Amino acid sequence: MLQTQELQVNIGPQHPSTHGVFRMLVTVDGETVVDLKPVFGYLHRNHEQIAEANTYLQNMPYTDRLDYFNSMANNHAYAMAVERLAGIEVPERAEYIRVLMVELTRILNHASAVGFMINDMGAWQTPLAFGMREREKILDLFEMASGARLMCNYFRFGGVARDLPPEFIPNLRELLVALPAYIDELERLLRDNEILLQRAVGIGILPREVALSYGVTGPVLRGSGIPYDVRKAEPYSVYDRFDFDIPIGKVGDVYDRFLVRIEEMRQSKRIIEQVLEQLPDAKGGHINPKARQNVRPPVGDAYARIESPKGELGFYLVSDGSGKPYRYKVRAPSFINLTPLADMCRGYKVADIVVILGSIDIVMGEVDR
Amino acid sequence: MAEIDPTQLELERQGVLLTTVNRFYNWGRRSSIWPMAFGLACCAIEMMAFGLSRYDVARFGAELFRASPRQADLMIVAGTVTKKMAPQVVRLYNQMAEPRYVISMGACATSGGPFRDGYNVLRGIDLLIPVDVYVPGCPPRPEALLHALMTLQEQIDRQKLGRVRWYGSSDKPQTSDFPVPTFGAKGLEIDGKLVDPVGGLPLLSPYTSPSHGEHRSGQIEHPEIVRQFPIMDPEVELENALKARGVAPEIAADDLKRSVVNDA
Amino acid sequence: MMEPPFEIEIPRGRVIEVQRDDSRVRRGGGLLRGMAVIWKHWKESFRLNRSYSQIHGTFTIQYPEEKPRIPEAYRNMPILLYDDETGHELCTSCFQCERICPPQVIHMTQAKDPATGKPVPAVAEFIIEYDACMSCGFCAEVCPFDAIKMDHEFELSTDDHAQLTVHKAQLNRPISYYASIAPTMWAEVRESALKKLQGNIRRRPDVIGIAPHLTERIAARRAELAAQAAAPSPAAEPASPPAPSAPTEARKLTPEEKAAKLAAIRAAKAAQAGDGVTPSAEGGTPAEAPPADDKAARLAAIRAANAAKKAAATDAAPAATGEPTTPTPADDKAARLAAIRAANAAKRKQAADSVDTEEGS
Amino acid sequence: MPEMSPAELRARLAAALPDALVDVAPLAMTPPPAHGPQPGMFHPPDPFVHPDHLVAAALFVRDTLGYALLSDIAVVDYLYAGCFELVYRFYHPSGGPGIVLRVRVPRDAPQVPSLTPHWPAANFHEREAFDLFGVEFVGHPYLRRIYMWDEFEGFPMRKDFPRQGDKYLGGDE
Repeated sequence: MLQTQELQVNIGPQHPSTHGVFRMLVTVDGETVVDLKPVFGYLHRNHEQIAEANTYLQNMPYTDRLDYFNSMANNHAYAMAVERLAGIEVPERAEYIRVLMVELTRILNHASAVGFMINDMGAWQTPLAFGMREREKILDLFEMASGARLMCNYFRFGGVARDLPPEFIPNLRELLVALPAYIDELERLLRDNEILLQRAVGIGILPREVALSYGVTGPVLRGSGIPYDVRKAEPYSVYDRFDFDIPIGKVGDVYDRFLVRIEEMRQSKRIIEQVLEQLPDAKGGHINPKARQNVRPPVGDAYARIESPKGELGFYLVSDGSGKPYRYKVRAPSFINLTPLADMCRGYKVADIVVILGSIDIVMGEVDR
Repeated sequence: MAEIDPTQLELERQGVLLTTVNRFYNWGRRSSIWPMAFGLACCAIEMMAFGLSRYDVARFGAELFRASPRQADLMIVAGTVTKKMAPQVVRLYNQMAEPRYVISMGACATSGGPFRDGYNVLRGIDLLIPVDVYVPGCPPRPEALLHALMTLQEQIDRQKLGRVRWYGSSDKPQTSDFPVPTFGAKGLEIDGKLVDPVGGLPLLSPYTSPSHGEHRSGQIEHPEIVRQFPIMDPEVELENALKARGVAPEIAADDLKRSVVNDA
Repeated sequence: MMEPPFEIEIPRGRVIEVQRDDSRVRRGGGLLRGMAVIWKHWKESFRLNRSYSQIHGTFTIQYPEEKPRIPEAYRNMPILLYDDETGHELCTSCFQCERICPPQVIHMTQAKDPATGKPVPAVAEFIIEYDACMSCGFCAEVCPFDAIKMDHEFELSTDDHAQLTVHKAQLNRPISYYASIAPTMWAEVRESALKKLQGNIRRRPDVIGIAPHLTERIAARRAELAAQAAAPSPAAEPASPPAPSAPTEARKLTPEEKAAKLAAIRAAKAAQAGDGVTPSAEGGTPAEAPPADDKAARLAAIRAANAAKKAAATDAAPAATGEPTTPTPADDKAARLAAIRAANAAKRKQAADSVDTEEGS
Repeated sequence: MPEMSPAELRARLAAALPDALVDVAPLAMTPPPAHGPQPGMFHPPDPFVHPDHLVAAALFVRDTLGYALLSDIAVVDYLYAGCFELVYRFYHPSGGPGIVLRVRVPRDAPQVPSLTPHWPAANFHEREAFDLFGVEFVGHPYLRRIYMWDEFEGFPMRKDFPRQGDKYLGGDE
């Protein structure tokens, strides 16, 4: 019998395959992972503490920086939480615009998440370039509406910052023509690729009972075969008015999560088409954002959650009756989705770690906050 | 300033041979600035967009994102540098080979940005390593980063072969590594002293390089000097604000490290 | 552990299981399909892709040569607007933007009438720390006077950190500039903004509230007009350069004679001092000039500290306000404030001295 | 979709675990203002659980009621009232609104039994609460700071942690 010794390897915080500044302390036996301890905090920028010093409105641009791929989704969850806390009604058109924006966000997030995952497998930049390509066009639309590419800061309590510009809808319709072809092309490029199958099939299996007990959400949970989607489970905004399907995986491995993301992009496109059909007129649907500068909710607490592209994103707010939140807590999906990382990696090779991490699709801004 | 050999100055003035060599040398370096694949936070996403097809930094010869600091010429500090991450950033910078450049991308890397009041956020990477170009914006557009790259190229054009720091002819050749901060009970420390002691105040950085980076001391000189805003009257207004909020005076004195007002 | 309920009902939709097909043997076919996609892209890469409905073609923006198409709503950094015609700034220093700014990067002081000491609806100094601005656009959103707007200029990279603390003189842009970058957004607010501006101009004495680089020109023009009104002889015209302004503008500008005369005297003094600082800035501004760079800032600080120290020995108040000719009201509070400032400046100077000696050694 | 109101949950809990529930008084968040109206008292309708019975109550919620998704553990520091409140939030995998259990512990000895050995989803939530608030989870297998480095002193999200910076200096609006 050969004498072996366990070895501790640090992956990160600066590592080309870690998403942002994430560090893993891996115990390996040869190439096989024995244990893995994630180390966080390299992007812990005190979001929650700063938020308690801000007024409710001032926090809106800070939420952009949580999950910086999906600023619109973060805005939505936060706006919902404050609206629940202060009892603010949202006009219907604003709700539709919100859904539209969040679904566009989901498409761009999943496209780049797929790109990043393949990037981690070693296909340096080419699939990423495909993944980020349509993203640029969606970002153009965001910029048109909100004024910024990434940090949109578009939602306000009881509405959105401004109405859609006149050129937005025609451009979006053009983009919708291109989207199915784009998603098909991305799938054709990657789906049957033998190298990807080698790296993804049967890797990082997360059985559904385990997934549930770890509290993971989003595409990771759905990839494990549980059709839990907040948009269906507890419909918020106007999601109960749309027809769309929930894709789930069979095995719960990296490949399933990849396929679930591809399919969710198609479903998002379906939702956007329905939004465009149902979108009410611009007549009186919008609030003047200046009217809601100083939100002073009554004493109490509120929790609002949405299905962000990464999973269940929740904001827990406690108000003490002043203009600033007394407690501001983010339930960050990618942080919780990392809980089973050690279990998912155990028994696989070191090279699989980065693939598994890529398939969870984390964003450090949200993990560390 | 460094003592420069008068002969060399004369030669440069005459522009006999060195200018041509300089131009060739600088052309070579400016056309192949390889950045390090090193993203910290939000700005890293825009940095990737800057490397991909829409903005295509390959047009500038800088598309080769290197995974290792040993192969990189340029460190784009893209995102919030937290105190927990700062030692690693300095260590990475130390590992880069000269000539090396730093672009501080976005508000967070430059000054801590919107998060500068956080207990774990470093108020600007230039407290610890020298920065050649600052890009404001949160995050800057990829075009803004391209503009920063062009600014850096202009700076490289101005460098003189005989006087660049990595050949050691400046008065303080930078041979030693930059000090890597350590974790302390209250924050980052270098030699037992807090690096960012003022907490909430903007600092005048010791590593800002108005002389285009040809001369850097490598020492942290005086991070305790507070940048003055002509219209701010911190001493007076601060105390009133603290009193109004019922904050204990010792917090005002110790944690904010602003000078205490004596009643004259 | 409980077995989770896997029969989950989904309203308005189905649960679909993804098609894995991972048992199918592909023998390289998948790779080839991927290569076909790449080939298609290479083939199409010789034409441009400029439409949202296309997925093929080159869509690179040749940035330095080709400027990006920036939508009107784009927000990068805040700027301050002033009226092209009158030179009056729209800002009235209502502090709304300073209050709402999430990272607290906006600092301003209100202008004061040097004659009466009363606040005037104009801004004396306005500083935005561009290096910490998060471009959220709240300042532009809340501004009731539409004075602060978000610029489209993004080529701001610099090698000097101190330059990113931007003062009023660099923040000022004419309205015509903003109207050119965001025509419809300006058209929406134009009426009310200009109306409010007219209301505020009436409450602004002499040159307060005029964009700094126009101050001298406008003051000179006023002085000229005032002189014409007082004594209709061309000899009384002051020595300052004549201003090429239209008579319509003059009508709008001319206040009563007395104020104009006062303005002329003041402008002449300002020109003599030659420092370009608006006379209105004296209210709350200590003597330090905005730091141009590191060294100059330190130098300025030392110089100011020296001045303050000297002044503290003799007469604290006027030196600290930086306007020796102003007859400061014997205000207790102001004097104490100035004393504190001077003491602090002295302390600072000591610190700077010690640093300098350290550097020297 | 199952739905359970706080009152119903309280009744179910009282029937199954009679000792677990505690009654709490409405809580004042801030000192009474010198002038102006007194802000209301904080009194959520959710059941409050005694810390000693937390594990049993949580497992009851999961195994008997079927709320198998532990979504969130939020700590709130009520400095004026002198207690920490832990808000446990559970969801049913079939959908529907969630249920909430609350635990209050004194600020000077914040000790709560850890859920992690029984329910791994609590792992990072508890480590985060320990790091930022100093709530000690008894029985947690790896209770270390998660965000800050180990040498760091103090628990930064507590309300009495010294705040630094310009942002904290302005008065309340």
